Amino acid sequence: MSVNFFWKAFELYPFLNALFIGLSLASIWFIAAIGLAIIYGTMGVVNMAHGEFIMVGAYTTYVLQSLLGINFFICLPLVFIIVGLFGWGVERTIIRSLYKRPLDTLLATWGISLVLVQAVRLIFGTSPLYVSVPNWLNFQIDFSFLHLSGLRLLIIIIAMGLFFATWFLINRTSWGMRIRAVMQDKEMASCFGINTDHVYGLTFAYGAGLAGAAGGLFGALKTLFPDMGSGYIVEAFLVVVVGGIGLLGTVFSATALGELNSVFSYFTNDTFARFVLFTLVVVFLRFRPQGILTDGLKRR
Amino acid sequence: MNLLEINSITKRYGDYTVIDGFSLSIKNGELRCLLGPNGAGKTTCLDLISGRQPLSGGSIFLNGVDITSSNEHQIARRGIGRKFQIPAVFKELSVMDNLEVAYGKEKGPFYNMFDPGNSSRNKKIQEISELIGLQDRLNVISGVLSHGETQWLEIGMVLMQDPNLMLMDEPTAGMTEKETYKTSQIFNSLKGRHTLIVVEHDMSFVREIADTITVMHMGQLLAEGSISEIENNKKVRAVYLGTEGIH
Amino acid sequence: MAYITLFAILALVPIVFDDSFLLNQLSRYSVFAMLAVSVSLVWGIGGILSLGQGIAFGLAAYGMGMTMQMQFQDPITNPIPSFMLTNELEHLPLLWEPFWSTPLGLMLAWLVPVTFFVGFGAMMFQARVAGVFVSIMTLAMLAAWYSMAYDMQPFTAGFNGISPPLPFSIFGVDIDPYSPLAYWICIGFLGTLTILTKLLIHSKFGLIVQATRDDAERARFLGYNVAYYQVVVFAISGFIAACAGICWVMVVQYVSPTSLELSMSVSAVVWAAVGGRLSLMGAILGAFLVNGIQSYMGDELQQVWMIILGFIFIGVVLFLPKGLISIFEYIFSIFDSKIIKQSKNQTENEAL
Amino acid sequence: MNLTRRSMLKNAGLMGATAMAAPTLWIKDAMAADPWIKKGGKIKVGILFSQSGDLAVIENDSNQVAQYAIDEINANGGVAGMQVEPVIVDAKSDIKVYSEKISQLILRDKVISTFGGYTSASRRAVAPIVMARDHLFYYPTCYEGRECTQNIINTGPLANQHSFDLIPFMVKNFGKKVYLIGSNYIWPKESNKNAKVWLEKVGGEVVGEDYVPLGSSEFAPIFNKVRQAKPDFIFSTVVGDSDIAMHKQFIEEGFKSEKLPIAALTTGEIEVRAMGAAAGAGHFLSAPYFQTLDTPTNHRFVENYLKSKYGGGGVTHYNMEETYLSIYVWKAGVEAALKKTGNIEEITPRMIRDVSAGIVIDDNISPEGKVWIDPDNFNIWLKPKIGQCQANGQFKIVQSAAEHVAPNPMSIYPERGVCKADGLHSPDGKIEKNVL
Repeated sequence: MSVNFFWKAFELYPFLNALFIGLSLASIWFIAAIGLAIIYGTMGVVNMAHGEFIMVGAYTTYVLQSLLGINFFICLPLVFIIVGLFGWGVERTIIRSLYKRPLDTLLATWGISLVLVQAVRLIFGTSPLYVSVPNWLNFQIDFSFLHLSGLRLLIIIIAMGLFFATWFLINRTSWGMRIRAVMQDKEMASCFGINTDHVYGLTFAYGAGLAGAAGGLFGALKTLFPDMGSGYIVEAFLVVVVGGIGLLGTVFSATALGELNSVFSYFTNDTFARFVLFTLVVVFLRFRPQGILTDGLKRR
Repeated sequence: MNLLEINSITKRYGDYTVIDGFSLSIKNGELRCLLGPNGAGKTTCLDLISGRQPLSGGSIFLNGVDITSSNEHQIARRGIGRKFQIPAVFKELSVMDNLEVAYGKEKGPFYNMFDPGNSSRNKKIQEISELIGLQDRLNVISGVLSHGETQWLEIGMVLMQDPNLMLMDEPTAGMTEKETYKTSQIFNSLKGRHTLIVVEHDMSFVREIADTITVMHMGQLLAEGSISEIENNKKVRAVYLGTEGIH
Repeated sequence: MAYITLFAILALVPIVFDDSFLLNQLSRYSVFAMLAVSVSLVWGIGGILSLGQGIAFGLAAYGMGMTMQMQFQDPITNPIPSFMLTNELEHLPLLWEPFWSTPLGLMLAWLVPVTFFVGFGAMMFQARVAGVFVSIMTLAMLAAWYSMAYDMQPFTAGFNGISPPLPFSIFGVDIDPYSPLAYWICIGFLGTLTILTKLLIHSKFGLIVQATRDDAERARFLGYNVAYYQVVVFAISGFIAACAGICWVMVVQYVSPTSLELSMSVSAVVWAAVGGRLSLMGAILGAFLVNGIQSYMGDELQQVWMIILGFIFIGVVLFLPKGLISIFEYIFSIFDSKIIKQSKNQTENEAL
Repeated sequence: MNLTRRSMLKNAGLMGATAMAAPTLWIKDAMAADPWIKKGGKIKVGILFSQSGDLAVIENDSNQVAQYAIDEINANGGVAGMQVEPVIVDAKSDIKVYSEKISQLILRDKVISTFGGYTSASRRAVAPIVMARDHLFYYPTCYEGRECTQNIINTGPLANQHSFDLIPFMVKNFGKKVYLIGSNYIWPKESNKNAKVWLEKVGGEVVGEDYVPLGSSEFAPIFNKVRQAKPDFIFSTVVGDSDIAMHKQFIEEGFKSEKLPIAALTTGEIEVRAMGAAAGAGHFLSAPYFQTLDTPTNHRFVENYLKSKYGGGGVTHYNMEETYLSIYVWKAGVEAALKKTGNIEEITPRMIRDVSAGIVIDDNISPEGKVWIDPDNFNIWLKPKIGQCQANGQFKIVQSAAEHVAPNPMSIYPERGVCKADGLHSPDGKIEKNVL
């Protein structure tokens, strides 16, 4: 098993740098997962199409940017809104009739992902596209051993931004209060006159929107192709289930997984790192199905 | 020797104590009613006996065997059957299948793969279904049964198990007068042959069936005795604020 | 009986048509059908939505592939499959040694996946992991195995996969993948497995498993060790998937990590769901239908096929939880003037 | 429905009975032998590329150029006076479909030869039936070699031809220290092994070696190691989407192609088009063909192809050119076979393959210049060239091999023996057919 290039010689600075890269991986995974986490946490829906929402977001960014020539940073919020609306539509038409059947939502959303991938293939073709970033982002930070490209720094910052925004939304706004109420106990919440359908709709839209924005970022960092979504979905899932319900859990698990991945691939290689990571996650879930952080909420 | 021995069991959630040093002993063939205001810990008590929740302290013996730390299916195999407060039946299976699942002492998968549908089982199913009055509805998917019928079906399932001890959690909850009466008939017919612990609010029903009554309050034993004793018990009156007694 | 007739008809195909391509294609479909059957057992009956059926399929496929490869190798002159040379292997890795012997190889191809499913299942179900979490865990495990098969190139040839140059031969008979013989073997497997599964479902075991699906806790209070039952069902489904994997390599003479891809496992779920997860017949129907349409549809439709499939799938999930088969059953039931629900129990009364 | 054990036994019995009848039946099928080419008909060939899915990026162009070449042939009077009819199937970038479609082409459509494939996986997936039916498959792209089959003709460079000039060139111009990055499968590993052989000859040293999963687009960890190892150049065998991601992150990470050039085996015109010329500029590619190649034949090829109905892609690249070649190699093969046996109906795939030994495609047909098929291992003799990517996304040819380089699938495995027309001659004199 990858015998010919197993343990790399350990050197401090590159290793520290690997940790630093782990941080940027973590922020990427966090951005990819947060939408999923909110949807899952609030409505117990496992959205298999999340990766495809990311993909749609990326392509939307591409269109806005290259066809309408809109600045990258204005694209992101736009994409957030567009994909959010799209997600809202999906929730209204398909998801809402399946809340009683979590497994079926999983399947239905898989169907959605099939459709999205092929649709994008038909429209944009299969050749990879890319989202270009403003030139001033092409700078690098070299601080003794630390090295980070501007784009990755941006992503880390945005990840933090998203975290605080979402945290504020959930803990400091009336809508967030409703969400928490629904999370606690749907029936009771509706008794108190909270329109749960409405809350669900908005939540799903918000989650989808986040996925869209994430897509915009990833399009800038990596390449766009119709099945890029599948590249994120597994990691995103793992982050969510490992994190358990709640924002902090997601943050912790994203950080943990990102760092682990970076460290493993520093010592071995990327493929093997994935294997170790997934196995660890499975074992972890076996002993702590409720995730890292169990805030007294009931698991769905 | 008593069938069930409960020695000062305790259950805590964090620093909140639900059951506090509660003891109880049931003789063979006895029908015991467990009373108490809401939150007295009746259902929790059944949970502890049937292994649904782990104890925080104390011990439980069935036929002199310690079942304190065994889990649900082991306890069930030792002969404790349970009916839940909210009736739980296999909604996608027919009434007959429900009863059939409940039947049988052999619980291992490989035995059941080659289990020949024997006549004694069918006789039992006939007999029980008549007892609970569902004999004409054997092929109905149990999801469509009325609330009362579902209650009876679950009772029937417990009977199919034919356990040494039956735990009945509010068997008449949400039943009409008629249904309640019919249920009391069923219970009386069980008396003697089976041992039961019945948690109940409906006093008229209790009067119908009970011989000994145990009253719980704040997770502790409040009083124990016959109907009349309980009804005239001061503490009980104090607990049930309705000072003119319990109806 | 419906089953018997179906398989009888299928078995007659080679005598009617002499078209080795058609046969090979049908053999492939019947392999997919086996996968679908395994899904409909573990999910439809057991209520365990496993996205990891591909693990058993893939492991068995590799076992078979290795066996066939070693049938080609020669102990003295050329003991090492050539792809291993890339990774500087002087002598055959221990992992491969057993596959010198065909029976042993076959046995491993069955045992390894089943054992793994037993262990993995025990791990999950004793922790009372249920519902969506099982799906996610199986998914993660599948991903892990995928990247493993990928990365262990000295043993698996990685992405390129293993393509044994000669067809599988046993008892001195070479099983040409395009011959009716191969076809009959696949159909035989499918038929036997399906009917055995059917009997299993109708046994009391099947009943209890369905009970645990409906309400695991209730089943526990009836004295059933639910985890035990779930592990057994999971393992059996794993066994069926393993058979599929073996037949697969027999008919395509090729194995690569793609058989461990997520899409493979999920497709199996799709077939089962479209056809009808609650009925084995439905699952088989789904597998044949979806794949058949896929390969016989005109090129202009090829492009939009995935979209169509996606919508069909969503539609089925939304409006036909019992799958397409339920339509047929419904029509059937009109002639039969009895409600679907009851027909099942009727037969059980007869059985009693 | 009610199943009894009896009915099950009945079924099992049926299975048994039918299985008895098996052998007699399929021999018949094996003997079905009507001519591959019928007089007065058309010559059917199979085109097996992925028009959808992630491989389509490359294989679509191959598919287009193959059809273009066939049209060209038909327009000029076809092969031996007969028109060629391509049977085009879509492999959907799915290994399962490759192996299903190849059997359709051979067994149902009865094509006389098939052109297709880009990944080694697809080649290996089609190999079993091609060999079992003694058919002929043209694999028109670069691959690792180390195989010796009697039914596959390859028109792309082998690992030993690919890095032949590149490594010495890079070491001479940029320095001894090289970092090897590849996708995690066999071709890159084989290529790197060959590269190492050349490195030893010119005294270079490997300071690092890394492999990324196919399709992975996260290169930060690897570039971290690169920064630590301080190589003089990177030798890249990263393919597909990953390749594009790598070049983009190369810039984001602040590397400069002047300081740390990437010497690649796959980053051709089409990849550069996808990643944007800016990302590709300054890096090197070793290939037998470049769009900028300055020969009259190539000018004609580029011009005609781009203005044909297939030329939408806007570029030509080595992979397309190799596909184009393969069609003409096949044409020459058929004509040679016809010369051998007067009767076109007697021609079989096997015959075409055998007469293709040493067949020459002259520089008035081959855009990359004169090439010929090796009479022993049926790979192609060619002149590897090195191009540097310019700001316009086209390559400037900075070096071209003086002599043709011989293909040798076993170049770094002499102990395995020599690949001859009739199989692999192992040192102990044993001859082994179809070594995969």
